[in-house]
Amino acid sequence: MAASPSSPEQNDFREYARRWLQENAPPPPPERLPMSPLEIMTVGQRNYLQDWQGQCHAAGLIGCDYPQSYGGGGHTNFQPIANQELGHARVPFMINIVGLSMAAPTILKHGSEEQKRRFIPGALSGGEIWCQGFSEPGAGSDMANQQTMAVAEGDNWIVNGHKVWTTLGHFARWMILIARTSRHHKYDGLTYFLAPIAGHPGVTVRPLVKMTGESGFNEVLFEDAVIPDSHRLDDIGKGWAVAMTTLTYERGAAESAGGTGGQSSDPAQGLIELARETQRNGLCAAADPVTRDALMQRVIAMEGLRQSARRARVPGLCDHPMRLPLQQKLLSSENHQANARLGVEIAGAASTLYKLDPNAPRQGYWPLSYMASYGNTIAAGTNEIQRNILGERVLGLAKSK
Amino acid sequence: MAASPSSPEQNDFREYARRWLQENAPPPPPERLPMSPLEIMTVGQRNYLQDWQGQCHAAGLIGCDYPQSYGGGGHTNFQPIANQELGHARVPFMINIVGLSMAAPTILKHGSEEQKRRFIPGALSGGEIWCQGFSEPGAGSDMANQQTMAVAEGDNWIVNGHKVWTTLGHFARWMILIARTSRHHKYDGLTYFLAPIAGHPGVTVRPLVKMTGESGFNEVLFEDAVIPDSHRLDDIGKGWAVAMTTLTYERGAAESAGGTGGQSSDPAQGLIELARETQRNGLCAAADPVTRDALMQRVIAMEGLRQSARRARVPGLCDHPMRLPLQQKLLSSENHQANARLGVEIAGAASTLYKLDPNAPRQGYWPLSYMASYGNTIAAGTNEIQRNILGERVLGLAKSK
Amino acid sequence: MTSEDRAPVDFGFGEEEEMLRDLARKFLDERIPVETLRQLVAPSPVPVYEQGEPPAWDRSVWEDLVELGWAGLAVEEKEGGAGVSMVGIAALVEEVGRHALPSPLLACLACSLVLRSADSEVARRRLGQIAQGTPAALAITPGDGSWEPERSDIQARRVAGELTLDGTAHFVQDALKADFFVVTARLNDKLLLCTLPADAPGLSVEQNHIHDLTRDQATLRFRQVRVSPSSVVTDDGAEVLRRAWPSLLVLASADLCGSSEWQLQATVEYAKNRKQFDRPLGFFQAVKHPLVNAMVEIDRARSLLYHAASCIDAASVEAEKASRMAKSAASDAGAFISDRSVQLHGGIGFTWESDVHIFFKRSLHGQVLWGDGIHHRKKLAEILIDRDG
Amino acid sequence: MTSEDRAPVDFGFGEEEEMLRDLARKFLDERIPVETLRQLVAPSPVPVYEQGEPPAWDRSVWEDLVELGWAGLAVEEKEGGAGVSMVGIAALVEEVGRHALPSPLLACLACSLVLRSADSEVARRRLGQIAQGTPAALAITPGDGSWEPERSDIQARRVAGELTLDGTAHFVQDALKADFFVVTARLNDKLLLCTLPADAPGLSVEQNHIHDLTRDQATLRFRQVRVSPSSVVTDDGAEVLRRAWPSLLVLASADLCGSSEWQLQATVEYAKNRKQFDRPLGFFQAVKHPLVNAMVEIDRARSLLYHAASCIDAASVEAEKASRMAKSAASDAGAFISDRSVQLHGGIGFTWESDVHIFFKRSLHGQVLWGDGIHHRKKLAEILIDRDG
Repeated sequence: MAASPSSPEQNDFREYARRWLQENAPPPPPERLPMSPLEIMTVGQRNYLQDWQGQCHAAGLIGCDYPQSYGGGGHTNFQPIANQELGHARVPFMINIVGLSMAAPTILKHGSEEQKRRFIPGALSGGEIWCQGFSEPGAGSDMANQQTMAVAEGDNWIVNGHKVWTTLGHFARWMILIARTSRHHKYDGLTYFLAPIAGHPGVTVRPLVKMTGESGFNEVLFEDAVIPDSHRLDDIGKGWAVAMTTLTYERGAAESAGGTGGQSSDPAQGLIELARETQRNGLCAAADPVTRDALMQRVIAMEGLRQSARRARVPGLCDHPMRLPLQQKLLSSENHQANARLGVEIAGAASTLYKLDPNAPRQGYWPLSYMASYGNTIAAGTNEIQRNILGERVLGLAKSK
Repeated sequence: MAASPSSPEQNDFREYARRWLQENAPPPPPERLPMSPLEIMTVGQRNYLQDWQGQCHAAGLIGCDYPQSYGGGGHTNFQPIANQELGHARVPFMINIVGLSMAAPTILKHGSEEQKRRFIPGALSGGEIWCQGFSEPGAGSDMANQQTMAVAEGDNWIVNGHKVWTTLGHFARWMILIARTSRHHKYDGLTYFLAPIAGHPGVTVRPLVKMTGESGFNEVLFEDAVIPDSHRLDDIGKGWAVAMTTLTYERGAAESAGGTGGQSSDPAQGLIELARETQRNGLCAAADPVTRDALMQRVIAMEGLRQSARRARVPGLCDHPMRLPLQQKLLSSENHQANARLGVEIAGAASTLYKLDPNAPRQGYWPLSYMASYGNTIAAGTNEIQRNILGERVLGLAKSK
Repeated sequence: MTSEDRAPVDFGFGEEEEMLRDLARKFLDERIPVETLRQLVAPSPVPVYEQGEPPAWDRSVWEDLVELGWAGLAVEEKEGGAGVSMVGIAALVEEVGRHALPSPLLACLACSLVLRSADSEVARRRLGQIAQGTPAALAITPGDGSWEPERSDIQARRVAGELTLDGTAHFVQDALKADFFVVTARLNDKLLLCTLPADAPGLSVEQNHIHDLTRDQATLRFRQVRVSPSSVVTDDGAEVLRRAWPSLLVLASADLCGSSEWQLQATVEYAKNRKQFDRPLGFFQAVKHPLVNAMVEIDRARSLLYHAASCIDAASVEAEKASRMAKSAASDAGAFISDRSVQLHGGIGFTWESDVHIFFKRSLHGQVLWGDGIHHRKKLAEILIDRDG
Repeated sequence: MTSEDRAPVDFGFGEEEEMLRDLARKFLDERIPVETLRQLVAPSPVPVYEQGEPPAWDRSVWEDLVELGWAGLAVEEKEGGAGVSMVGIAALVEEVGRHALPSPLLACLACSLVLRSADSEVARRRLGQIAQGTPAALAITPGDGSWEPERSDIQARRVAGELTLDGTAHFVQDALKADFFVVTARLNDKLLLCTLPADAPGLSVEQNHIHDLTRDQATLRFRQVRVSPSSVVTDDGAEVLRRAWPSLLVLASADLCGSSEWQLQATVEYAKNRKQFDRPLGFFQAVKHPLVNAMVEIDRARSLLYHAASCIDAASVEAEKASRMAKSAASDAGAFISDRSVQLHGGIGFTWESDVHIFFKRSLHGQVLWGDGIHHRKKLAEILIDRDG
């Protein structure tokens, strides 16, 4: 009953990953990189990051736990190790966030053999960038209220509709798309597609500007766009269930599903560093007990999230199979927000400074990250809706709608 | 436009009140007094407190702002001064809390001349103790869902029903009672009565025990109890509106409506004293910055409540006439709870001790007060319902029911 | 915990104050409704955020404000101002915050309140200029993250009867709109308070890039800047600022209360009109209850604001405590409604097109200005716990 | 922030641990369902609260637990125990908390974990006694509000080869159920760790009046109490307690996680069945969302709990940090669900008749036991900020 340490293979892999990252750290970017994949605005940024993900994939640090036939490494539980090392190495993040954390795991679970072979390798290597088409302007938080229609015509689907919040849409080759294939059933009338975007006839991508002044997300219009039936994922009418898989893997679970490692892997450490560098009324913020307590609350919340992701994989310690997975989106987004908010508070007067100001702490990361964090607490089902889902599906309480 | 100080009359009155309280502080009680009127259990406690309220009333410190014809002092804005001085003097509280803070102001607003002359003097002097009959076992938070029926029979009403949460019911001469006089209208089917309790045929009072192990509240059963129509307050079917008056005056507004002064008038000061006396890991809790921040949050919340009561009387600074009054119940109960909770946290290990333990800080006030505080956040419309009311009546949001 | 003996029960908010406030609301509603504001300060993120242009403001609005006498609100009548009570100023500044007005008004009020507490000939002359519409800004903040005005990163030296300043003033609010600055500098063991024209030789005004689109902020660098004797307000600047400090906190709190109320009402309107799951958003308690909580926090801050202002008017010793309470409550209320205003607006609240972010950023700036909630609670604890009230 | 290199991915929670936990749940469900518990500890408030009787416990349940080997869970097999991993113990103690079991079990586990880390002959003898069912309790807490075990208010003196104790041990948990105590005392500049029978001459056990109906607590007064050489465990008690400390925090956290989960589920059941405004309570987001928030907090605490336990099993240097995180999270989760469980039960939750208060009080006691959330965050900050992890 003694604790079993990591396997020798895992130890070797960690050693390998660490060495590789030391030896292959990328050159400085040609232009300033954004905080996260959500704000990639220029082709220069894209090329640089796409190249870096490709190298990591080729080195076996991304997709480690996917089968080799789909471009993966064929290992088990290597990805969390790779992610830890990517985090420690403070290298750039992976650009293909939607591909890695949403598309690939969903296709692995619901796709046909052909679909897996066609789509997963490009998602892992970053060669094909993915975006997500779950949100619509009229749908609000009610994700099941999709109005984008897909009508069957021979072996094709004719798609018309309007998607918003489309992160990376301006660079995307593919979109994971939920569309309505029947008006008669709210949930059972939805079907999931792997929709072509870049250069596809009938598809228009328009950038939107966030409250931070940055772009990176878009609206996407479908006007009689043709999608072959071979790009349908799982059965007609199963779109809601497939989308639930996607949302389950998003973020937290991404740890085991492709890796989004990079510089922001330990925000609590970043906050502690900020506090060490910041003077508040002539004293170091890291010496202020009220700030220290707030920092430790953040440390505990972040560690709790990591340990919950670990516990989610131990069935004997989970009363309800969806109890932890369904918390991930809620908690990762609110933790991110709370971390950033604390960063703003610690930075104090200097939090007023925008990233171009030379005195902005960490290039203005904290206030920008704080504002950007609302993207995550709002998109893909607001956190209010996430709480409904948890209350209803896990606790069994009556529906609030 | 310079600030006008208190009037000379008010200054004189403050001086008088202070001196009277110095010279007339009551003797030590014959037995341990409870924390508040909500836990008065014995006849000895009642007699002592009733006597004290009578003296204060006779001295002109209670009911100062009521007309003399109803047993009051006939002044304006003397009561807040009396309450401040009662608070500073740390004398016992007023026993007739329901009479002072709910019954008297409601009767003053809605009663006939006869009713005012009959009922207000006894409420002010404490000679006639009042209880409240707004809550029923099946009604939950839905106060309009009253099931107690009053049926007209000649000049009388025949009342049948079951009231709970009846603080002081076991000593009460009168109850402010809402009963249903029509099944056809939910709100307009309610009527407000001044119901005889002690010794009245058809009325049974049964004590209930709270989670603290203390009694002081009751259930009251009406079985064909006869109430003369002269004890009806305002019109038939106006019960809901009258009850809203009662709830508006409850607590916070009580400051201007009769006074419930006494030892707990400045809980924030009590918390600071507790922190000064408490060691945490060998250090004074009052020197711990995290505790200090929490204490100041409480100080600010309490001062905010006092200043809001003041602002509520300046129409030019109130956008909506009910915006501040409707917050009083919510805020006073939640402040009380948060204060008590902080007291528990500061007391630390010693918070485990019950009031009979000789080492319990301040006779176990904080944990007992914390548990008792749920009475206020639950009774008379849970605070969840209070938030609905504020959202709907003040902000104009859609009804949540 | 406080005594109200000296301050009037109605905070001294009388007819005159109410009329002033109502006029302000009407004027600002007409001249800078939110659509106008958005077109003015946020037509596109590029000019301010990428090209570093100063945030826009409407000089014609400012000229009309001066005409209305607002620049001299805190200047005594005998110096050419309106001599309005602090309670009246608080009420007017609430309206300024509610409209997120970009203007030198708050900086002018702040300077007036500091100069007024100095009671010197130089101060009176400057007060007269402000009342006539000459914009001024306060340059009193050091770079160590302290908002308390006891320190300065500027060194004054007196050499051969000539006074010169060297050093830096940080976080100077609305500096780019100012014609002159009110500056503190260390002079031996005293704190010198003086005024300097914005174009004084040796003084450079470096614009900060900031998030807030409705103010500007700058770093002022002093290199052997000469101060003429007629510009020295006092060498007891520490005491002058200590006396004026509560009123600066009242200004900042009032601005926050106003912007918070706008955020609350805008979000309430959205929750009334927007439907989800076939019901208005406001039906859902996850929307309704946070809005009620925000209202409660805003009301707490407003009540403490008027209490603080009335304590200042009554020259009460409670003023410092009351103003720290007000700023702590106003900062926290601002943070809470800012958060919920974006979240409950959903996707639209997160976009540049929405008005919400303009107020979000003004509030975020205001929450920290002159010290955030934690800071003021810390100072309050020193009074209430260590000095026993 | 932590390294998991040495601890297994599945926390080492294997079949054996799962079987132990499931058996525990079944046994406790049968022997002490909540109705039985209420009749046992809360038939009326009078005996415990007014007459000061010790809270009741069921000795026959305890005898059966001993029979099942629970008393020796933390005792190595070679000393007659079951030698279960800390992860297994955490899982079992969660069940104990979920049933609010009144028994000497937690005190016995705590004593075992301390004695086990001492590795002396005396310790081994005592461990064997505990495994056989002799109840013991830890008397290591001074009166200054400190839960950290470095200090003691008991002075040991060695006079003519004879060791005697004078002083007081405070907040001794389940002391009235114990046959012997594990005691710390100052001896010169060392911390002596010894054991003493509950009826040792000169030792008086003064029951505390406490709120919790499912434990007892006492103050132990020592007046020239003689300690025989065969009772001295070690004179390096400070180091022994430092090593055992994370495991004591795991016990307290596990008990809190269990009681919190009971409170959550009981409130969820109530919200499913109780109707208001013609809908089940749980329809309302003001009920649903706080319950979800409680679930999230409980899950955070549970995940940190098993992380801490697995770090102890792996003898990882992370154990101290992990256990302080677990206790902080478990205390805060306990406070939150305790609050909501009473509030959302409405009137009935506030009465003595309800089961809710029994768990509320056990949780309130547990939140502070061995240090509350603020305390452990303070200690954690010393590691992560001052010592850099």
